[in-house]
Amino acid sequence: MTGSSVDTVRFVVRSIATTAVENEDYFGELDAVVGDGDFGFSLARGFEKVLEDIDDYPDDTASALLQAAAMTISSRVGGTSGPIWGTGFLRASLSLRDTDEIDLAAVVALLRAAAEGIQARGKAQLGDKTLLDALIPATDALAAADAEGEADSSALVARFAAATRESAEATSSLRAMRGRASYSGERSIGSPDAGAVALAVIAERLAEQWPQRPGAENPDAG
Amino acid sequence: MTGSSVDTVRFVVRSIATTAVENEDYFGELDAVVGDGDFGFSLARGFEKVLEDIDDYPDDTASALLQAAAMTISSRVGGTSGPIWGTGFLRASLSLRDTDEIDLAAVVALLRAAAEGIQARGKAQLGDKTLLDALIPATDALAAADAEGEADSSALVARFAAATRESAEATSSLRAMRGRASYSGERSIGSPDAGAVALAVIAERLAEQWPQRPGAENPDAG
Amino acid sequence: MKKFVDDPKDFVPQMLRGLALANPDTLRYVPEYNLIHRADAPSDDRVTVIQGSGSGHEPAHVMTVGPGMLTAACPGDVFAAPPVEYVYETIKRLASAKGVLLIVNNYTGDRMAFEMAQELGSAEGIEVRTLFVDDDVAVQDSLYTVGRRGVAGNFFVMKAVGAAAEAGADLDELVRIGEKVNAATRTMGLALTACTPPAKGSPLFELEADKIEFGVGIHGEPGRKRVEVGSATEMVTALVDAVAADLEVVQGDRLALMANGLGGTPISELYLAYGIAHELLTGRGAAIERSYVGEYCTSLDMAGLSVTIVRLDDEIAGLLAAPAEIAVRVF
Amino acid sequence: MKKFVDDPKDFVPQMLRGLALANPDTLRYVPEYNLIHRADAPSDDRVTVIQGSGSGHEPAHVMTVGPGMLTAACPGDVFAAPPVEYVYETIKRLASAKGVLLIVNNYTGDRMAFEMAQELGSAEGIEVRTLFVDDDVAVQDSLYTVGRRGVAGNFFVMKAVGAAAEAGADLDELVRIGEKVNAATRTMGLALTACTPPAKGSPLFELEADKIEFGVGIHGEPGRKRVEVGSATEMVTALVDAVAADLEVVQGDRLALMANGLGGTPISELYLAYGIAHELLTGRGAAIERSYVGEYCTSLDMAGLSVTIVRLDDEIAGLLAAPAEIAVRVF
Ligand SMILES: Nc1ncnc2c1ncn2[C@@H]1O[C@H](COP(=O)(O)OP(=O)(O)O)[C@@H](O)[C@H]1O
Ligand SMILES: Nc1ncnc2c1ncn2[C@@H]1O[C@H](COP(=O)(O)OP(=O)(O)O)[C@@H](O)[C@H]1O
Ligand SMILES: [Mg+2]
Ligand SMILES: [Mg+2]
Ligand SMILES: [Mg+2]
Ligand SMILES: [Mg+2]
Repeated sequence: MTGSSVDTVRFVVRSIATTAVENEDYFGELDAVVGDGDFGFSLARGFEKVLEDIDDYPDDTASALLQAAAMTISSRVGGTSGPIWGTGFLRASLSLRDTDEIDLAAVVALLRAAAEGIQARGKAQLGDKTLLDALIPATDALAAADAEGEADSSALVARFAAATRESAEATSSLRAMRGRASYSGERSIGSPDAGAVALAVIAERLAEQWPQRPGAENPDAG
Repeated sequence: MTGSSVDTVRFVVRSIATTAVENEDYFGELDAVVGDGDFGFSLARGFEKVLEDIDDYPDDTASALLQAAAMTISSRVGGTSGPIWGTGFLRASLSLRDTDEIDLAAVVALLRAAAEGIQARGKAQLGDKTLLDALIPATDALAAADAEGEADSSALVARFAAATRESAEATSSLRAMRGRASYSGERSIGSPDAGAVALAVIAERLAEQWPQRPGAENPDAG
Repeated sequence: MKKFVDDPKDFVPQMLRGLALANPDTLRYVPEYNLIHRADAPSDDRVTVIQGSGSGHEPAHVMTVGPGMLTAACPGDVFAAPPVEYVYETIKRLASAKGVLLIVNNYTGDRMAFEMAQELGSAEGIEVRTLFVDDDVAVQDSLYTVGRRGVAGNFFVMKAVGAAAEAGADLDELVRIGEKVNAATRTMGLALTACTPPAKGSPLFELEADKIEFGVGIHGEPGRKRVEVGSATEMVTALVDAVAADLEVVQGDRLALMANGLGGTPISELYLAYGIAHELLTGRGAAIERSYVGEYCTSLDMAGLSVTIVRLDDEIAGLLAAPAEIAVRVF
Repeated sequence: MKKFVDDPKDFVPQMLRGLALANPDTLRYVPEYNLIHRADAPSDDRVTVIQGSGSGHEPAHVMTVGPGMLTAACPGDVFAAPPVEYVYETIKRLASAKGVLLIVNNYTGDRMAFEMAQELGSAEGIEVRTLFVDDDVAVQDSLYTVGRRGVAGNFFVMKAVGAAAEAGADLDELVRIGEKVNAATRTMGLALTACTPPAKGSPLFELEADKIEFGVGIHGEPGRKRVEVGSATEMVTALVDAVAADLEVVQGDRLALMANGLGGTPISELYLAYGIAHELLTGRGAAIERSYVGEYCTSLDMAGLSVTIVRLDDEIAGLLAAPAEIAVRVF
């Protein structure tokens, strides 16, 4: 594995963590609509610890770095989000175990592994109105772009972000079948899922920061 | 004692009781400004029982009738108002014990007896911002009218009511030294005493109803 | 108004009926006089200990009736001292050969009702004594005022006197103990919100979103001053400073410390506040020997807190540690 | 926000510190893992009984640790299940030779955290079993949902299991008892106001002055429907009807009845509501053998009420009557 893969993964993890910390209140408000409002707080407590420790994470491989992040999340994030996000990061780490160079196929595989882990952990199906309803369609979009031959990383990240946003918004019409929101029954229809929207915000922010990634030809031009 | 004296006293007690019951909320709001808001509720619970029972009160003398009212008040009214109003009615009853015909002098004596009883019971001085600050000046005004030779009962009742209102409003500038309101210290200045204003409302209503008193020459003309 | 209330006039009787239904073995209820008393009272082995006051302070005092605490409680309506007749009937029905002790919070209405009832009771040959509780340092005491009021510190007087009465102490002894505990007890409270009496149906006063009432009593009346809301540490420090100054807490003092909720403040916040108060006092070199966190004396649904400190000696500490069984503490 | 809060991130730790300071002889506090445990635990004579959940439900569960109740509680932040690591550390530190029983309210986050911790503990050779509590009839159970949630009825499971554990029962026996009590227990709640989590600083949802949320849980989330506020009798009747229907209460049933306050409702109103519920059930020919009135499982400062009914037999009644000593019940 090249050093640049590790740097890129660190950049991505840092971007996710920063977005989670900066959106603590917003994510909490999303969860307050039909949930219990703790989602932003829970995520922020874990990811602020990630930001604190990330420079000390092992960085011989991207997999090791992701595993360290998964451990921080598991030990610091409570609620449903702790096991869900911890499992997602852990499965992402495992999927990179034997990967030397992180290409688009590896990224798609990583995202699928994370989604499968989350499904195994939380027993949610597509359509149950969880963050899976943003993660899985967005991963599909990335795979489709790959099939179409898109190779520009900026374009790929942008397409991923757009697909996340679109499918996150589409969760509005779903009725929650998992998590606290499910107790509100019919009333959960009409507002998007907090976890799905959080993924959209994270993906959009990543797309925005993508020009600043390590090794980008011209960080300022993007 | 003539039957008409008893009838007049019954009329007055009924008027006081009706006013107290009808103003339950207003009297409570007055007490809520710097007190604890229970004054209207406490008075109303006693006087609604007075209205219920008054037709069964002994009516051989006005004194006996007032004593029965005092008993109802003592057994039903809580808070500071129970002992204060109960004592006032009881002393009024006692002052009429040996009175055959209730003339203006007897009324003034009755009011002074009530005020003295209240002072003995509650240890309040004039100026402590209690109902005494309306009762005592209004009684003085009645005595002054007597000295001036005023003999028309309607005019006397009106003067009593006006003096009660004036001195009740004047309690605004006093600082409460007794009762719950006293704990608010300086903050009790600026609003009138609840008990004093209640007396004003009662006296005004009595003046208004005076033409309907039993034995009035022309109840409708006043 | 969003409360569990039917007709506001029935608020107190319905509450008392619920209390009696929930405690059929231990409590008796006499609806005519708002009277709640121990099922095993009166007993000629024990002085009868009675507390009355307005309602709205629950668990005080109707829910603190039981072995080791009160023999009986006769409450008035919300924030209104009971009518004289209720107190008098309570005395008559529960008089013991060892006498009757009335515990009265120092308010005009309560004093008058209990004094009149005591006169009536004494006239019938019942030996009746009265203890006044006045622990509230928010009130500036002076010759020309009604003096300090009785607030949450009342709990300690009831508890100590109740323990001694249970052990068979006589009236003189109970008065001595009660006066001693009262003299060693100080309280200061603040309100975050006004309370809503059922009969009024709206808050007793308006309080801005960023303001608190400092120095409140327990009848929902405003306090001594309206100030900016602060952090937990700031607010608790202001309370502890006021109480400790008045009680003249010094290094080496043995103390009991109470964080009392006024009705609407959750117990999580009370424990948080307790921790701050505890550390402030141990920081001054005092030893906290007994801790009390929860609702002891409330103002209906008012959000707020009072801090009570009791200076202990062996006698008071022993009486506070004695067992007791009351409705709100039993499961 | 008008609350006793310093930095919202420290809300839970500060509350736990206060709890530990108030109970120095009986409780131990391990700040790293939000862990509160009996000072005398672990003991190889007793199965270790652990409950965790989000905070904000106090006295559940950190204040119900003590002889005859929980061995330990490891709460998460407000309304958030504890991180897996906290549960795992709690299991490791308090494991007894007789094993560990986890009591878990049936929520996704709690289930996952406790299941993962159980796997980790079992992998180290610690015998760990789990009891799920799901007493809330407000949730329509179905194959396709997460099932009913655990709310205030949880108290009865803790109490019965705690009594049996104290008496030396083994893990199998505790699981049998816990499942039996859970199956005999049903709850329904309503909220008069929304609660304010410290980190949010404002109410979790907007509720009009004349509306209530019917069928709420204990996490401040909205309920199943928003309806007009009613009289105490109307609101309590709706709760009792729902619970009694689901439990199929019939003439001659022996019952325990709980009126649980959600945090902001004063105990006066709880007793009033209790009385109404009691008479509704005895009116149906049931016998109320045990009564519970107060705050057992709350949603921070939410004003509201839940009604829990437990169908009793001699075994359950005996376990509920066994003595216990916990922070909020001791004075
Ligand atoms: N079973 C599940 N599987 C996957 N994701 C879930 C599941 N349940 C809830 N979520 C996601 O978690 C989010 C809520 O997270 P959080 O607030 O931490 O959970 P809670 O407060 O319900 O324990 C939801 O918006 C949803 O996206
Ligand atoms: N010591 C006193 N003597 C006479 N009147 C008093 C005294 N204290 C209070 N009052 C009167 O009683 C009124 C309040 O009555 P009430 O609300 O029943 O008393 P509280 O709630 O303070 O027990 C006051 O407005 C005042 O007029
Ligand atoms: Mg949530
Ligand atoms: Mg008043
Ligand atoms: Mg009053
Ligand atoms: Mg949660």
